Amino acid sequence: MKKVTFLILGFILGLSILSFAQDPGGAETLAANPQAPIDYVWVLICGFLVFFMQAGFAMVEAGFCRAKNATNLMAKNTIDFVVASLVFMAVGFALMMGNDYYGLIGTTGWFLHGDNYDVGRYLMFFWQLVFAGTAATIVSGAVAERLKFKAYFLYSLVVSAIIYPIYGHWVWGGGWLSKLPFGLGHVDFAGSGVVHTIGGFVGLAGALVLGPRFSKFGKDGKPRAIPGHSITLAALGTFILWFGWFGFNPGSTFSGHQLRIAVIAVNTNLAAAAGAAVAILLVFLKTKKWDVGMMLNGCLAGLVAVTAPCAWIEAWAAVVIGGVAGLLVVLGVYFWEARGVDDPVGAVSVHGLNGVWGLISVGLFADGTYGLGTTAGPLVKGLFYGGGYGQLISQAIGAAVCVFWAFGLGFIAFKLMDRYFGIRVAPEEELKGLDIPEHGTPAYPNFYTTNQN
Amino acid sequence: MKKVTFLILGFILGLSILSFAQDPGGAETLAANPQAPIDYVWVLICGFLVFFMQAGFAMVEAGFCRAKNATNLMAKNTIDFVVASLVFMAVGFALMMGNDYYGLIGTTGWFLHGDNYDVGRYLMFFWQLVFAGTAATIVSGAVAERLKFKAYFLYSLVVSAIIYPIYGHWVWGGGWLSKLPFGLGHVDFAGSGVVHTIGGFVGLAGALVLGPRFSKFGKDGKPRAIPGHSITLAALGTFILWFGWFGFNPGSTFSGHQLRIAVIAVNTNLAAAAGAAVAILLVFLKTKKWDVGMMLNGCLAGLVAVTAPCAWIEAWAAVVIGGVAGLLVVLGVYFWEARGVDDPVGAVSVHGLNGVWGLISVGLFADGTYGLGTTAGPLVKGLFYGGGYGQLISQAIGAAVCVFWAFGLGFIAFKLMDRYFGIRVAPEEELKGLDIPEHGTPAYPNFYTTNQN
Amino acid sequence: MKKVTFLILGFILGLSILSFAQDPGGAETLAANPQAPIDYVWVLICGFLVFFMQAGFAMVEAGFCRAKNATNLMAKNTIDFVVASLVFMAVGFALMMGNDYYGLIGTTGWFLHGDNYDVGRYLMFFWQLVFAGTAATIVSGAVAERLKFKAYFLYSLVVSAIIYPIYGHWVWGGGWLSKLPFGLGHVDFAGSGVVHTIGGFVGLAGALVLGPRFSKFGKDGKPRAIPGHSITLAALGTFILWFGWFGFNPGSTFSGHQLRIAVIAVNTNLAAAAGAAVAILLVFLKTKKWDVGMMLNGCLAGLVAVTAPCAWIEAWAAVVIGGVAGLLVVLGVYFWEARGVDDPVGAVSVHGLNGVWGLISVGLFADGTYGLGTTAGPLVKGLFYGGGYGQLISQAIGAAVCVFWAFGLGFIAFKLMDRYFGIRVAPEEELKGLDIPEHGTPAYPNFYTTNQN
Amino acid sequence: MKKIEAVIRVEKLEDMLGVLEELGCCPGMMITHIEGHGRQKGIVEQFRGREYKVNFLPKVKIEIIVKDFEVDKIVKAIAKTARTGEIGDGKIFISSIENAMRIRTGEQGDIAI
Amino acid sequence: MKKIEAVIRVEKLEDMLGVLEELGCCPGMMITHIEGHGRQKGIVEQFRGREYKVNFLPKVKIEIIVKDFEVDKIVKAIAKTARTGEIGDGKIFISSIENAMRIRTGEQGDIAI
Amino acid sequence: MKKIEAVIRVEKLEDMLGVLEELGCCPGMMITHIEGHGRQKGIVEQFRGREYKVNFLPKVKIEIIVKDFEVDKIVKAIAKTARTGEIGDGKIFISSIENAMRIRTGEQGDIAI
Ligand SMILES: Nc1ncnc2c1ncn2[C@@H]1O[C@H](COP(=O)(O)OP(=O)(O)O)[C@@H](O)[C@H]1O
Ligand SMILES: Nc1ncnc2c1ncn2[C@@H]1O[C@H](COP(=O)(O)OP(=O)(O)O)[C@@H](O)[C@H]1O
Ligand SMILES: Nc1ncnc2c1ncn2[C@@H]1O[C@H](COP(=O)(O)OP(=O)(O)O)[C@@H](O)[C@H]1O
Repeated sequence: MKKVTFLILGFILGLSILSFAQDPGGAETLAANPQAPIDYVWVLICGFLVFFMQAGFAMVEAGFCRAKNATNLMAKNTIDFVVASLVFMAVGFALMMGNDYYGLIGTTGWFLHGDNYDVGRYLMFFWQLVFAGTAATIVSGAVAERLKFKAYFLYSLVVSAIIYPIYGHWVWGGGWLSKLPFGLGHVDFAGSGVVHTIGGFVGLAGALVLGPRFSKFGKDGKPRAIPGHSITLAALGTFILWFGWFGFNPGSTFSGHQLRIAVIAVNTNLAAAAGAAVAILLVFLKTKKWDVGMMLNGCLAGLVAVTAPCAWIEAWAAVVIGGVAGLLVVLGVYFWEARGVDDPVGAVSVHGLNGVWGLISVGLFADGTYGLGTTAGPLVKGLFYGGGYGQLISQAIGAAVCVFWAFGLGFIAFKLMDRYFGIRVAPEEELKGLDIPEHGTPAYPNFYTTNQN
Repeated sequence: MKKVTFLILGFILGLSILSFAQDPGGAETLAANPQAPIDYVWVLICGFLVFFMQAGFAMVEAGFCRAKNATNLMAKNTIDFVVASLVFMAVGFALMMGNDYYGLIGTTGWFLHGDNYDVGRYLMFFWQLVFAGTAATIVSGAVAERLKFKAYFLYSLVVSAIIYPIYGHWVWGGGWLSKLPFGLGHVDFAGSGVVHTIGGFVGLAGALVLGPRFSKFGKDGKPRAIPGHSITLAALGTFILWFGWFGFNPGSTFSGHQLRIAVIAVNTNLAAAAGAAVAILLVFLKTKKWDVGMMLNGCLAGLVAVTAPCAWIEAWAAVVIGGVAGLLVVLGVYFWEARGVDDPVGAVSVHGLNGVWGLISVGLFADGTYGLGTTAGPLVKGLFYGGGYGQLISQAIGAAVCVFWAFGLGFIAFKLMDRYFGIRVAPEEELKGLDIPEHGTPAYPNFYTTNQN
Repeated sequence: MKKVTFLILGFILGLSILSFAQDPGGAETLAANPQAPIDYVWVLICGFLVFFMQAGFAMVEAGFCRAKNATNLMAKNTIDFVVASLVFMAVGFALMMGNDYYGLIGTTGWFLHGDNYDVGRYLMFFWQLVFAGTAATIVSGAVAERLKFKAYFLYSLVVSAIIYPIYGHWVWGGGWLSKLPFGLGHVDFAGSGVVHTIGGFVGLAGALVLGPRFSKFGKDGKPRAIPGHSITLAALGTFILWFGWFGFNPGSTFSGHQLRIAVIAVNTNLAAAAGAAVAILLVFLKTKKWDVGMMLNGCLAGLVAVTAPCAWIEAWAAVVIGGVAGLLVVLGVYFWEARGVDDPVGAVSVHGLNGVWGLISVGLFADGTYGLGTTAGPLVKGLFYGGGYGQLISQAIGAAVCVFWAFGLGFIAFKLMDRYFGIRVAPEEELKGLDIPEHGTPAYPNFYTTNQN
Repeated sequence: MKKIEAVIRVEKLEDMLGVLEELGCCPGMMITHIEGHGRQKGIVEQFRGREYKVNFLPKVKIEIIVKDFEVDKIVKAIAKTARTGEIGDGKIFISSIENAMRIRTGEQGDIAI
Repeated sequence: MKKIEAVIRVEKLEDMLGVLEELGCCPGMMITHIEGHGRQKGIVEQFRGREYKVNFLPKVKIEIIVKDFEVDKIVKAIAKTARTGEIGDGKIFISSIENAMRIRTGEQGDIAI
Repeated sequence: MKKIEAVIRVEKLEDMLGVLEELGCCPGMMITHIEGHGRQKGIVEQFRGREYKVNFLPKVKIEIIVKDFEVDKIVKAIAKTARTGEIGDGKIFISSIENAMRIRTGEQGDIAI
């Protein structure tokens, strides 16, 4: 009998958000589903938190880079969301969430026009937009301190108009990846892949096309540290991101009726903690110093990794997944540097590597207590819980596609721009810092700054 | 039939929040309206976000001013909310939301006493308070770097005891402006006028009475730039304000049952983006540099402008309104400077000008899909949607009254104080910065600061 | 009849959160109580705000300490929450909220395992965890600028595994203090005692064991000021804490159905304002300067004090309680310094003293309009409202126990560590600042820093 | 060649530049933000309710290397511009420089200035 | 007149001031926060897991212009106060100043110091 | 003993250190971040839409006290490393130092350097 009750609830709920196109006032939607308000309130507030992550990224990246590029980082971290907002409204949302065309792209809802002038559609748009903005802003860290603002401006267009929404459609818009015949198809609860792997690997492409910053590698080719200008800002940014992630993951139920949100919040937090703990301890073993920067990276790595599985695992698994993420981010940072890749804030390791790990982990740790936004339907089960290899395969395929798609298109985009107008600032501009040549505005004119390179 | 259903819902809802005075525990209110919790939760959380805007203003203003006045700005941005909290509780709330007296002022609820010890009244008080605090704090930017702390302290009293609540009563407390015989009377959904125009023009009055900062205008009378000490803080503050605005606008439904909140959130965001985009592009055309400071101003301008219309327009209109706001803020900044007015952070252009623009825009873009906190009642329709000139006229009248009221009383208040004890710090104090003479505390004692003027 | 209605509501509500162990998906819980979502949403979002307070503490402490220790403070303020998350999950939660054993400790729920894999339990865990994290992080301020990171790491273990959860059990876990035969037993609505008094007095123990910082007391033994390196960060942190407190206090209803949350929010805000106002005015009378640092302390003092009584008092009482807190924090700061105790950020006065004051104030100002998370049950009444001395006695006992427990165990913990490996850094490390010797990372490598001691 | 080394009030720096530019004969200068200690009393600051004395005041040090015959003119100009009559105006010190080189061109001696 | 130019450890600055004040004969001084490079090894710092060497150590430079006969006394005092015996204690350099002027009064020569 | 005082471009500092170390004969140095004003035009910056001219450019001042006979070699090395040929390369000034003392040991004269 209980089953029935909540099936009905789930059903009404389902309706409430999807049906009733063309209800701009919201009254009909409410009448049809008096339960809708709690869902709207939950989704919106979580969306606000996700938006706030923009501030977190800005602070982390600024903190991890030098004072002479702080203005430039603020400019980029703002413009990407500005561009994403406008472009995603114009075309991105339609491509991602419009009516499916052969599992490849969405095709309706351009400019939020016509039928889309509806409270339910606007709600979904808002949610998808803040996610698109997050994917876009991740890249700024990997290409920091040398990419022209103009190039970043254009890149923002490409990522929020094409790269993000199309892949997003494949996973969340009813596209082909979500229909893979293994397990329940490729699943990515809150976007380890859709958001973070995409951002991380587009970032890798950018870093490769740009090449390392001047003085990042010594004449001997050995990587050198280029300390950021404010650990305080980096830590503040990490706290803001951690805070925002509580909107990012639990909010991805897209419904306040899924009490599973409590489990998701706990898992999100535990993974962050485990990632931070492992990262700082690892570096301590190596250098005998308590490395704050790496701890912050580890914390974010844990959050990225748990983003895909957070709804389908229990607490202990979150700790394990986060711990592994902490390990991966440390190895990742050394790995890329050893290969001559210069990623000033560690975005590729934090978001790229751990995004992939997050997707895979679903196929391993999903415990079969929860399904696709419901406990009714089929449940997600991973290898360790007797779910066999099915889900794992779907996850692997999705992850591989994600990496290729993001890196491929990212590489093409940056290469093309480089061909046309050169995406890297002039050497002397890089030495002086981008703030004055690009923006005319030093970030800290009242302060005496030193060690400019 | 549907209509009926939501009419009833709307009705119950209406009750829930207004009726049942003297229910300090909230049990009766809940019993009478089991739907109330969602509204309380929504309003409170949005109110928390609005409160957080205080931090945003503090960071933006500090970032846009010099290091030698940072302590003073922190002091002012804190004290205004402190004073507002106490004064608004004592008299402001009664004047604004008490029983109407001939459409002029409210007359009941002093000190939240007697009947007002009620969950519904306290909820309304909290909401109105955070708005009053916002209006108060806007001014600190326009009078920055030269106004005595003592004068600011007293000004805070005046604005939160008289200027804000009385005008607020006229628009939101059932006063005469809300009853204008054109359109639906003067409407201001979330306070482009009540909060921002008021703040902006009181700020203008202050800036005029004070006169420009030393060295703001060269011997040739030409305006000179006085760069702020931290673009990072300015950007952080802008993100915090943008984040808080998601409480400010959607929360103004004062109900989670108005699913229109989804539309409001989207509009709010689009206007911010459009304002930022237009502002940075405009300045780029002029100086060939990507001006971050102006982009941040443009973003805030868009938010201010969309505050009044956000509930009555659709996405494309939000983009247009925000874009115009971006244009206005750039022109405004140059306009005031050209007239010898020194507004260190651009508060007059951002909040004053665009507050007016926001009010007017309602009369143009309101699309008739939503009314006064309900889809049932009469709907707000502007010129472009065949609503005729009625609404536009009401908006224009309200805007004019707002400007005169704010500027007039603001001017009188600052002039009087100046007469009695002089509101401007001594020249040498201004040169050294206000932090030490006024507060004894330099903001950054561990750092070597330069270009002190 | 009304009474009945809400009794039933209250009842269902009660169930919803506690019963139905082993419902990891949440569907059964929802079916049993369709009203649950609003409670889950409310509790989680408030919990997110409480988490965000971590950022606030980090910024306040960094701002009030010197640049040369900023990295160390970021490290400590992060690691304590990291450790708390893992340890509280492993043992703390079980000790605090597990099945009661003779009113002394909880005994079930280790590692959130077995029956605890349930949405209701996870929800409760999340809530209690963010509180544990707050208690833990308070201490970092009192021991700042001289405690080894390693010692802080271990201390975090102890506080979140033992000190906090056991005392927490006595008050919130059904332990003996909550069953005291006076009044309704010892009550502490949101944790003036459980969180702040604990944190403050463990901090005092740490400060005593460590001894004062080099140069805090002149050769004449007179206390000397050691200015913090950023008033801007200190103010930002205070705003963040104030913001987070709106989750801390109102969220402690653990239910969105308690419309009393509106009253709690208002009281919380008024106490903060009153505390700030009194503190800044007091110091002004003494030094004729507007002391921002003390105003920020006063604001936090008001928040701490109102934390225990916030749900049981009306607005005017909140103002009085906050005002007294402002007075206490000023006196406290001078008192401890006069006794040779060096508390760099004033944590002992803000959290310790005012935590006690908050507990006591319940016994004085509780007005009998609200009970223990319900208006049904027995109501909390203090001396001034004819409740007699009963409640006051319970509060006094609880406060005394809290102080002894926190100070005692804190002292033992720090002494033991000191015995084994010495908890204070070497003198030259302290002079140079902890950032480089402990972490290898200066917080602001691009800036020229001065007055290093 | 002589080095003119002047310690002045921070707020005088901007005027000083203007004056020296007009004077024409100032080939270049080095500005250093220093902390000075002299007759001028330190100021009292306060932090969280406790006052403390700061003995070092922010000052600006200007160094100009000039040809011998230009010294007087410049010193006079600096003194005139920097004077307020209050304690803390600062001082000017003259010392001799044996040689100078313009890195860009390698020129040495007076022409290098 | 001579200029005494001393490079010392940052943490010695406060004591130094006290000592010189007691000594009485210190008319004033200029303090500059510099970065020094000498025998003392640079320190190893790290950022996000990677270590790097910093070759410049923060030092404080004190400049005092005094009458010739006071030089020894002051140099001794400075040396005594600044010495720890560890590498990095710093150095003291003496050079001659040709003239001085007190801006406030226009006085020149020894009395200007 | 002579003091070599060189004003160079900020971005040249790191190379400079390397060169001098190789050269071996550099006993130590003092680095000061200064603001310079010379022939080089100031740069135009902007803030909130309004442009303004900055007349002071960040420069680095290097001071090295060396034995007389080492002066030339070091000056040459510095000039060579600092030169870009663009205006703003900076200058080198030589003055004489009368005595030096190594605080740690109390040694005086040339051996103290
Ligand atoms: N003998 C000195 N040696 C070095 N610097 C000095 C000397 N005397 C004064 N100064 C510098 O000049 C500044 C102003 O001198 P001060 O005695 O305060 O005022 P005044 O020069 O008007 O008497 C001091 O802060 C200090 O930096
Ligand atoms: N020849 C020099 N010229 C300029 N500065 C020097 C010279 N030798 C030493 N110094 C300064 O003195 C500081 C201390 O010298 P160092 O060699 O490190 O220790 P010590 O003086 O004990 O041998 C250096 O950091 C540098 O700033
Ligand atoms: N006569 C001088 N006295 C002091 N400093 C000088 C003098 N001439 C040049 N400088 C310093 O050298 C720097 C570079 O000189 P500048 O004239 O700009 O380029 P260049 O030396 O290539 O002609 C200036 O910024 C200034 O700090």
